[in-house]
Amino acid sequence: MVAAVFHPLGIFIVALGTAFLTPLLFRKREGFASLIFMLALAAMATIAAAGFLALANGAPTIEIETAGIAPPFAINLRFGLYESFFVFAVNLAALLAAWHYLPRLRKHAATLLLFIIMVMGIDGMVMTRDLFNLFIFIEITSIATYTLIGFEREAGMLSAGFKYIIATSIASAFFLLGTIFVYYQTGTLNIDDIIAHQSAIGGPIGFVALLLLLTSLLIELKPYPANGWGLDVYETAPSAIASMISVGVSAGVIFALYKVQPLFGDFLTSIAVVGGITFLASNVIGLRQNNVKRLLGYSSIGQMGLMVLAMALLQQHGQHTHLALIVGGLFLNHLLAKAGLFWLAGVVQRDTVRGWAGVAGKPLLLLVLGVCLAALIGLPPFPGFWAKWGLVMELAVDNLYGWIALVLVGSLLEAAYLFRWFGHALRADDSEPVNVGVAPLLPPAAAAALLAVAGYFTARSAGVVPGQLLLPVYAAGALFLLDGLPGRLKSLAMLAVVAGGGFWVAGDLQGLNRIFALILVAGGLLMAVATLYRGDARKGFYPLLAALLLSLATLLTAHTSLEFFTSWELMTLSSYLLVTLGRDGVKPALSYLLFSLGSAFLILAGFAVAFAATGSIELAALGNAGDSVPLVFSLLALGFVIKAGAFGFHIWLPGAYTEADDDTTAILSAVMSKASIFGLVIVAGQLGVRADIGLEPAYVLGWIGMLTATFGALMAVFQEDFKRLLAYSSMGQLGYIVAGIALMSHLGWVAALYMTVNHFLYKGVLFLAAAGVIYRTNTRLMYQMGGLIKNMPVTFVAVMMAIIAMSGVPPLTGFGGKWLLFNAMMDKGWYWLAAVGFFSSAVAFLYMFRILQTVFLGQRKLAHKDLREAPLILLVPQVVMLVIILVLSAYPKLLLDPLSAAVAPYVPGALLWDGLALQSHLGYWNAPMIMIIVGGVWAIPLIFLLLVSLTIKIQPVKQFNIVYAAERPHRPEDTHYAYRFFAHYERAIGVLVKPHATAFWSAVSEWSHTLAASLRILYTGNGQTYVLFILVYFVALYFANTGTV
Amino acid sequence: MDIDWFQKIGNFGLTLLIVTVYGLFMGAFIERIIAKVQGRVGIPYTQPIINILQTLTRRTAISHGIMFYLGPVFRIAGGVGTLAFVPVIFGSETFSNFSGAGDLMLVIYFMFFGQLGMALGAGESGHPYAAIGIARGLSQMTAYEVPFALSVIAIVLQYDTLSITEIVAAQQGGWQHWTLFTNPIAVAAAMLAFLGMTGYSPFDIFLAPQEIPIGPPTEFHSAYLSLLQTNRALFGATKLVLFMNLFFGGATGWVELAIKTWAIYMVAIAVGVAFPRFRIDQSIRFFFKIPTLIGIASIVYVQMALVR
Amino acid sequence: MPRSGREPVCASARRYARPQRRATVFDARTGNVNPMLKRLFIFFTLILVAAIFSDVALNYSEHTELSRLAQHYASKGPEELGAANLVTSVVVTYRGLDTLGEVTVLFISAAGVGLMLRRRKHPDTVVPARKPASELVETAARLLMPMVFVFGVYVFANGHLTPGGGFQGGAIIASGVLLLLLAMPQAQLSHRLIGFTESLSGFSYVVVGVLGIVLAGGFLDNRILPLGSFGSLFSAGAIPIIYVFVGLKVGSELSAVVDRFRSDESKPEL
Amino acid sequence: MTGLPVSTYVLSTGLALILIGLWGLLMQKNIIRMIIGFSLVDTGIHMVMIAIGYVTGGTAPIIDSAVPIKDAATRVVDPVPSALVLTAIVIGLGVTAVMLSYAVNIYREKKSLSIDDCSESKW
Repeated sequence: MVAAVFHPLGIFIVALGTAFLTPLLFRKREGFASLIFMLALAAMATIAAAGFLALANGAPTIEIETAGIAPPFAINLRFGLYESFFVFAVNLAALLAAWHYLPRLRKHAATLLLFIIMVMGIDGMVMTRDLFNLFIFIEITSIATYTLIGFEREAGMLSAGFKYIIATSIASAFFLLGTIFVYYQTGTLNIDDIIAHQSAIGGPIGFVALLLLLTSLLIELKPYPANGWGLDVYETAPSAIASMISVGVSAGVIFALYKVQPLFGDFLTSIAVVGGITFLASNVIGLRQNNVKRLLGYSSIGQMGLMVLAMALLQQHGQHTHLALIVGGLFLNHLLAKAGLFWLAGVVQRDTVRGWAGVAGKPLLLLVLGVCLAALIGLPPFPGFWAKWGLVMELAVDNLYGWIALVLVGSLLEAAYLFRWFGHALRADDSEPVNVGVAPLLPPAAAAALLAVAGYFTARSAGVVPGQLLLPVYAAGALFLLDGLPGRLKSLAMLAVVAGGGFWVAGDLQGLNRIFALILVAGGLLMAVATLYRGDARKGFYPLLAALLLSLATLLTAHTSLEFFTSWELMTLSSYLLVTLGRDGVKPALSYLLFSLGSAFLILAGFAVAFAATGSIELAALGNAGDSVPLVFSLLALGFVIKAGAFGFHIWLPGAYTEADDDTTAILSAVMSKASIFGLVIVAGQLGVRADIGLEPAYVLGWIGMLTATFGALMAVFQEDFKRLLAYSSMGQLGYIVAGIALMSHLGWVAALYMTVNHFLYKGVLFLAAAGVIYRTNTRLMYQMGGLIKNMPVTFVAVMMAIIAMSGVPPLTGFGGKWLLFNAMMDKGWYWLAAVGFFSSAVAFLYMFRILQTVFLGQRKLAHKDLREAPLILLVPQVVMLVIILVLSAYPKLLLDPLSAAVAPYVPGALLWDGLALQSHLGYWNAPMIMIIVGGVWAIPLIFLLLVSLTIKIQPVKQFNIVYAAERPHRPEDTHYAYRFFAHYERAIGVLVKPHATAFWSAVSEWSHTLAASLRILYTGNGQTYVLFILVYFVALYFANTGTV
Repeated sequence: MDIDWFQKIGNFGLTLLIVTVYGLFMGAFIERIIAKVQGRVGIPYTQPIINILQTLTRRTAISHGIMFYLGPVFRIAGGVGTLAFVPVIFGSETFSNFSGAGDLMLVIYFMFFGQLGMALGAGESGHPYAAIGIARGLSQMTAYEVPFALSVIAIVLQYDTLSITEIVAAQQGGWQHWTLFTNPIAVAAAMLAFLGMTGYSPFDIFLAPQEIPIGPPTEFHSAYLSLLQTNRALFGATKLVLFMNLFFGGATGWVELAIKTWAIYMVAIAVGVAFPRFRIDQSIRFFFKIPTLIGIASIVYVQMALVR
Repeated sequence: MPRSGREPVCASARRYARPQRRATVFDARTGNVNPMLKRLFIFFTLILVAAIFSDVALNYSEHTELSRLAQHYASKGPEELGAANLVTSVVVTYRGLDTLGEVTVLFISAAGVGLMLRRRKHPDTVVPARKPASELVETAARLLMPMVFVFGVYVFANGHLTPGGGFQGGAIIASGVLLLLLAMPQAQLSHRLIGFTESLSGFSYVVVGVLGIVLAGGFLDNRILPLGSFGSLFSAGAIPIIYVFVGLKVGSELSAVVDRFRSDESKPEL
Repeated sequence: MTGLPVSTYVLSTGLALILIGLWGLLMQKNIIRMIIGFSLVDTGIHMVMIAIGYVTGGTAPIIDSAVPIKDAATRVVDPVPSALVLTAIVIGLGVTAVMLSYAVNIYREKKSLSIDDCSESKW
């Protein structure tokens, strides 16, 4: 009986019954009619859900025969796992869309019944197994849609609607013609029967028949360039209707395509090309779009293209088993995310992307928007991520590298315009704030919540255990609930969560991972303590920080490339969002995100190639990739170094580091940047050394590293902004580390890891010190500071020590790094790199001195007279790190021995100790002794001077008591030599630091926009032109495929 | 570690004394030569020592703050420390100093120690010219560091060691084994770098703020100045010793050392009196051109001709 | 040399400085294509389509025997469903779902037209009152109307026996209504009645379909009633009943559509 | 009758009608005329369907005294296309009705029936 109630036929019965009775009910009481309407939609969704659950648990496919006569003689419907999934998803979306749009829908009986019939039509398209019946359902859906598009009767809607009608009518006409020709040849209309008698379809008529069917279905999916009519509708139609066209109608059509695809065996390449062109073109054109709904239209069309592409390619290569996860995942992801976005657009009612500045500061709205956008571009934990992963892996297995590139480039472009929109939404300007209550946000919020749930289940079906892996998400979610608490309390909660979670996840790691765990997790925690210094609410900050730090922890525990990549993307997402929280962080955050995604996609491609070669996603199996090793290594290494800010790809780095909150920057630079080093080490360890690839990629990597070091240092020299200077410095220092790893030798790796630890320590100190200074002075410009040593002596000492540790001047830790690296390079015979290294470390002195001079020394500004020392809680981590620096300086064996042991499994070898002196092939380094001697030669003159001071009178003088060309300066601004400190250097070699990279990437951006402009001129807005495109599309498909059949 | 620290320290003290005094005398000597070239009489040989004693006995001093106070200390620690890591007389345990603590890399990097400290001290005085001078000095340093590093790499490659003692050892057995003759290209690059390092004309623009009676030397006076002057002599001599060790076969006795260092120094002086001063950007660009090319050539030479 | 663009160098430059609107192939700013070119392109495309079609036509050969499906319908249909009109048995039963869909299409297009042409809140034009038709027309219409209606009912009631059926009958009824409206422009149709007929007949159709599940083999199975004697009015199970509902529904809906196009000012909102 | 079978003529006419309809859709600026063009396409397709349902020498698929049940399979034309056409006509009608209702509204909004005036959204 239960089965009977939940029989899928009930969907149609409920829908039709409700629709037919609605006019009668409506005449009695509007409210009652809309209640029945909602109940009917809910009932339909419930039936679908029940069916889906049963089928997912192994119930047999339900074959529905009508008229009590077996197919092919009567129409039959099928309700299998895939059908039930699509029907359920569409009905769920429809329910939410109706909820969203009910205030308008309930005004007329016709809108209510049209909506429910439209949904039923889509269900029919999914379930029917009869070709002509499919046509009927397509028409039912279309006609219902036509009216719903235009019923508000505004001029734009009417124009768009009419074009839509004409275009889809042509498509339907093609379908009908194709159907009748198929019938002519096979004598049947049942799809299964047609497929069984596929051999009967042949000759010119069969060819035209198939092409007509194919063209029709493709046109319904709005392929580029024959899709202007669809875009117009997305732009003008009411959001709920646009969402249903985007997710519902398209779902029906794509399922129809799936059903008849066995007929199109010879056209699969064409189909894939159509999908690919559409995906790429619409995402390029999206770059130029400022209208939110049209933007969503481009994205919708692109997503459909992606699904078509995936379906065709997977079918073509017999990957039927993966179809469910990949296309299903992409579909579900698109359905929920796009629908959610359309509804948000309907709620917010701002046409242009810029107008969305009005939503800034609305947490729920932004959360929903962010979730949908992140899902749409395929970030974890949402379904699209797992699906895209699967797609790329399977494409790689079939050696479809060009397609992988297309998918990834398209996704990157999509991210560019979607997150540009998000950026506008984050940044409040003087536009009028949007007034939205909570109630209208519920449907999109429900979509977002469902995305998360769906992500969880997709992850499970992708073979991932989402318990530990998604810990960052859970933690962020939990902390987000506490976001109303006072700032410091939240900070403490965050620390507790990170400490607990981090220990749980990464507590029992060994070897190399343990070392990185100490830097990334323990170190990150130490730096996170500093967040206590600001007591304000910092909405969203603490959850994101927890997510970032925990994703670093999960990154370390990854055994498979999927786990690794998941954590990597979570890290990308959370760090991106953290950067947006900075005062002017939105814009640089976008370029940070794009470069991060670009690098992530390279990594993804690398993993995919490795998977194709080894058949395994175990990280440990990377080395078995055989001939693919150089390619895998190059892709992965390039991905990691881009994320590390490698020269040429660095342009995201200064902006992101500068504009993020000060303590965020400290964590990004000191801690998170090490994640890419970790990745590089893992990859190099599996590939570079073990598989013994040729030296060429490693040598290139070494040069990338050293050039990064040089240009990072050079660019740091010319910065006026404290944090920007440190950002470039970070870039440069990471360059050394990359070069060290590239050496692929024991000593080189020890050097790299030693520098990694060291960079964490001193850059942490420097950025936290900078945070303190900026906190007190309220400026980041160094020439506006000066003389702060008097006010902030502890900070000064910290900075000075950190700078000595960074510069490589003995006796602090920096020298060890330089010594190890130089020796390793000479060992390897990389003399030129060593020479460049010398130069860049000399250049580094320039900016290091500049920090000390212009911030802490020189003339203090009058306004800064009463500044206090930085907050204590900022100083605590600095002091802790300084103590570590001192200990490691005096006794580096403490660090070097574990490092050597940790890298030994990858790069065999050992450090040669002579007592406390480290020996290399060339030289020796006795750190404790150096410490003692330097201490001695420093202490003795000091004592001497102190003794002298006892005998004479040392008189402290006032600030301006200097001999200054016979005048006494009276304003510190006149006397503080700080602005354009190295102007002469710029005159000498400034030509080297012309922003070529920035110019290049601007040109790339400019070029893509120009491309977008020239691709979209086809969208003239003229309905007849659009019809013409459809005809041309048919003709083109015909002639492109003549000869294949 | 079985180092006899007392013995070592005592020996080093002796070296320090000898080198400092030698440096002071040589400073006076050079001043006299320059004076002769310029048609003056010049200072007496004892003048540097008198200067130091004189400044040391001033009874008043001012301080701009703690770094100002510590600046000279850093400075002289840099000088003394650098000397400590350089073996002065080849084959003499007594005058090998603490060269067991580290190799050539250590010396090269430790040379920055004093400069950094001095820069900080001068910086705290709040005097803009101090900052200008330092900014220029550092910029020039990055420039001459390039040929210097290249020539150092060349000789490290040539002798396959970073240990200064072993580099000297490899040059023993006659003048023909000196780097000067086995690898003249590297020496040429290094000597050009040396011109920049010593800060004589034409590469002395970064000292310009000191020439008018203002700037760091006037801010630093009395005991501070005595330390600085001592260091000037000491550090200069140490650099000469280092160059002698690397390129001119080292010295087996004090006399050889005196002659060789004097000769090296004379190169700088000869150039200095003959050429007018470069602007800072000119001097930076200079080092990036010819000297750098020579440095590159020296490595190529070593790779092609000397190492297999 | 970069052009300043402000001062034309010579007379010819001045002429080019402000170009007259000339026929360009494509104006990227407005997206306008040269109309001549566009026409040519359309022509060319149609030629290609025509070529494809002619390929079809030239390769077409008439069937000499029924398709597998049709053979089944022709040989088994009459005894299976009891309808003499094979088309009807296909329409109502074998492809009953199509017909239900078709009724739905008509239903939603009627609803859609009603929605699109609903009365505006602020009508911007006053439609002049229609002139009454001539006496002759009016009288003839009054005479013909009942006959038309009866004929319509006959056509849909006998759909399983003779050519015709629910749609045809409904269309005939609607043409009667059209005649009425032409003859009496002022006439007001009873929207209540139309709507009621529409809804109820549609709903009943669904109920009959569901009865098929309960009483017979499946949804829309006509064998819920005895098949009766072949060729008589009360035969073919539920086919006549379904056709009655379809006929009523189609008739009322087509009437509604026609009425709604007449003028929108005179009608209440749906 | 020699020459081509009758259904070929119907089919060709249908295809030609489709072409004419397409021409109308593409070349006529007036929305009403475009709708007519669409109707022509529709009608053309219906003709093609009928043509395809024809079986050489067949008669109407109605079982009566002229066509007994046992001969039905050999004597009648294919009933399926006829059934499909019936449905297709109604659907075409529905679509045309909605198109016309759009035309009415477009004219009311823009006081124009030219398709060229319906290009608000582009790019």
